[in-house]
Amino acid sequence: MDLNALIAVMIILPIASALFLNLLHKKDRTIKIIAIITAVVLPIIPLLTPYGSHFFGGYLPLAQNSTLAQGLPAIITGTQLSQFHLGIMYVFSSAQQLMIFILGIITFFAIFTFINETKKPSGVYAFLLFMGTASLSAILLSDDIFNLFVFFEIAALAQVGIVVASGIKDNYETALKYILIGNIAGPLLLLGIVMLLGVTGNVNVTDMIFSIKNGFVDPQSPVLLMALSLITFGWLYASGLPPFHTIKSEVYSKALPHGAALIQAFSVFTLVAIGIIIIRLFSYNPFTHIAIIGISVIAMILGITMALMQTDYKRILGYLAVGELGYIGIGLGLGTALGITAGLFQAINESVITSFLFIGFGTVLYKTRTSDTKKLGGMMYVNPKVALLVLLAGLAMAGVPPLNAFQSKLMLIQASIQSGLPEIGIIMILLSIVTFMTFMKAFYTVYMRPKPKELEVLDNKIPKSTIISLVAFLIICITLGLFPQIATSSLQTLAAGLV
Amino acid sequence: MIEYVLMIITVLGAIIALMQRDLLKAAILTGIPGVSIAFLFQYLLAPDVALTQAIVGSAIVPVFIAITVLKTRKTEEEIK
Amino acid sequence: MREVQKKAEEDQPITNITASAMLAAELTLIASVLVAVIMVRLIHPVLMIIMIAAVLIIAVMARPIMPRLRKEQNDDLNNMMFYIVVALGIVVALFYWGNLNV
Amino acid sequence: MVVDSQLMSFFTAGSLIVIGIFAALFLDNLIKKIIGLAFLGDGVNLFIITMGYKPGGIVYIFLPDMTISNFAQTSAYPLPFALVLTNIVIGASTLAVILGLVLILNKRHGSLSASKILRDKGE
Repeated sequence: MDLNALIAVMIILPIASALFLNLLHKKDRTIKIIAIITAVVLPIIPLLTPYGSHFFGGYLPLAQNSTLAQGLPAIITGTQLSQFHLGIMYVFSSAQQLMIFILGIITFFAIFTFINETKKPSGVYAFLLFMGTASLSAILLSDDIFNLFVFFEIAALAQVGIVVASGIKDNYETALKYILIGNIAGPLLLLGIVMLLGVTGNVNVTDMIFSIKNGFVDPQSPVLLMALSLITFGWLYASGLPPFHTIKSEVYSKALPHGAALIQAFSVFTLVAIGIIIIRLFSYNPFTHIAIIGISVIAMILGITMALMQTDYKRILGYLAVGELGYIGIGLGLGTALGITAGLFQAINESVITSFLFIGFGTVLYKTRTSDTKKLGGMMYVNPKVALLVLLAGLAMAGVPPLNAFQSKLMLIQASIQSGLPEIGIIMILLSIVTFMTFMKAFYTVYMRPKPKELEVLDNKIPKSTIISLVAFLIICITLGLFPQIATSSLQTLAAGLV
Repeated sequence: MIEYVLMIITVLGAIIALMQRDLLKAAILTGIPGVSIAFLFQYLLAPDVALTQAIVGSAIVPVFIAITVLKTRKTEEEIK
Repeated sequence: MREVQKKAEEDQPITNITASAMLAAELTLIASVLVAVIMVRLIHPVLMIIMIAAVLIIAVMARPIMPRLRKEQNDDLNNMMFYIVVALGIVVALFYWGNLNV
Repeated sequence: MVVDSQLMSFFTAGSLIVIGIFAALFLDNLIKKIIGLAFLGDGVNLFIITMGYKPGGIVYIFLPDMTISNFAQTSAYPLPFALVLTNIVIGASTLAVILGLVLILNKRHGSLSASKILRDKGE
């Protein structure tokens, strides 16, 4: 049996399960069972799948596809045209394996906490979560840039759905804002993609690189530059870097905790996927790296300083998540093998830690039904175990050894010094300290200061599954912190291929 | 020759639709650029896309917007 | 009426935490921008010195920056759209300029 | 005609995109904003189609009486057209979601003005 077909299963399984769950209305038990089974299987598939590529419809390039090439004139089969990919191609290697595994883990715990925290789990919400995961897996795997765009639009709609379903005050307004802004940025991203198509005549990234490298296309042509700038703009929208940081952090804060955990994982992995494509296509242009670094530095500074000014703890986390995205961008922008490895490693760490924080602080929302830090306090006495776990998550985010972000941030600083830009290392250290301060401010106001009289703590017990999820995230953090080579060894191949 | 007329109709139709004060008129006028773009697609050697665009651009989009306008108009009158 | 409401919102008691947070944010902003400007040395050292001086002067003149920055980055849709279109212009212009000059 | 019709078509697409962005940015009414965004999508579609167009070419349908090399040299490029079909569907479905959200919000606020509904709520 051809195990490469499992690459397609990674996308088909969550979509099929999502569509099926959507049909089941009010059958709570069935929904629970199916959702849990799918969520358990999701992280396992990438571990079983062998590395390789999958051609949809079996359309191999003509050079390897003798039945299709039969009878075609030499103008097609004899030239480079026969090397081009005909259908949609998915590439699966060790880096994709790790990232989809982590995405699957986060999806699993999001579904797990969602099912146990809500009394009547709705199939539609699970549909949205699975749909998002499926499209993100496709974005990570796809070598076809238009396929990426389609799944990207699906992911955006799924995010809007998650926000609409949350039931938090003013969530409809946020959803409408996000979708309106997405309707400006999405078509412009598509415009960039089709400009690439117009210049190279292809939508497959490998083929486009082939065309650019082999002189079929003038690398300095203005249309190519326009495509680069429009795709960069779409990348900013997709990952929530400035000027999209306000809307993205608002989206995080208006989703339920498990939804927010998943949405931020979506942003992180879209940033990685599209960022890698930009670097693969345009690394011949030195300005690409400068622009990525510049945008990332702005994202870090704006995200973290704005986080300090907020009073809603979900908004604080949202802005901190945006600030952390800047670290990943810097890793990609440095352009050295070490830098890109560090950036990808930081992406994995950040998606885990931020999910950890969102779900951890989500217990406060579960207990008190408020997220305003002005009204909160004294949660330490209500729930000391969760408080300890959240504190550890904050330490991890700030980069305290032996937790995982320490390793990736150390690598990032080493990479920046190696590339002759020690200033970036200094900024990163400075902003890490401020991140920790911001986190401690939120932690103090929510957990440590005396409880305000008006605050009512509901009597419902925090489900065991939430605690289990938090502990599992902590275990991942410690494992990656103590043995970073587990992650870096699988990321190195991809990073080395990008230089 | 016909294509230049269509292009002018498209741009002018878009501007006129946005300049309407009455939202219902604006919604229905949205169909004009939609249809002329469909004809342009036909001219630009894309007959299958032209069919889709003719349905979506001339029927679905204006009707959706018009329904929204009608429904929102009702609530606005109620509040007044 | 609305102005009065706005004033009432602004006049909320500023606690120690918000004040110190604002101060810290301001210091962070200035410090990190200063360090980031040092990277201009790769283009030209004299330009770096001029830019550092400019940033320092702006920081002193426009103090306090943070409340203004906070007010600019609100959740108003029109505001967001404006910044997004400005950013689009900046990105496109920068890539053209950057490719000609770097 | 002296003017190239393909070039003019690009200009039409560009002006539709500019009109769309202008409407989304400066018009306050939500319905007008949405109409503008629909034009933006239409402009991008027209741009893609124009890119695949070949002056003096034939439609990309392979009829039995054609030879492959002749077809390959004269037909329009079909890949962009396939992309546009997908994009039209995406645009229509997104439009439906937006209009649904507008209906809900209008019921709540009794207004269609973006500066009233979608303003900054403060803390």
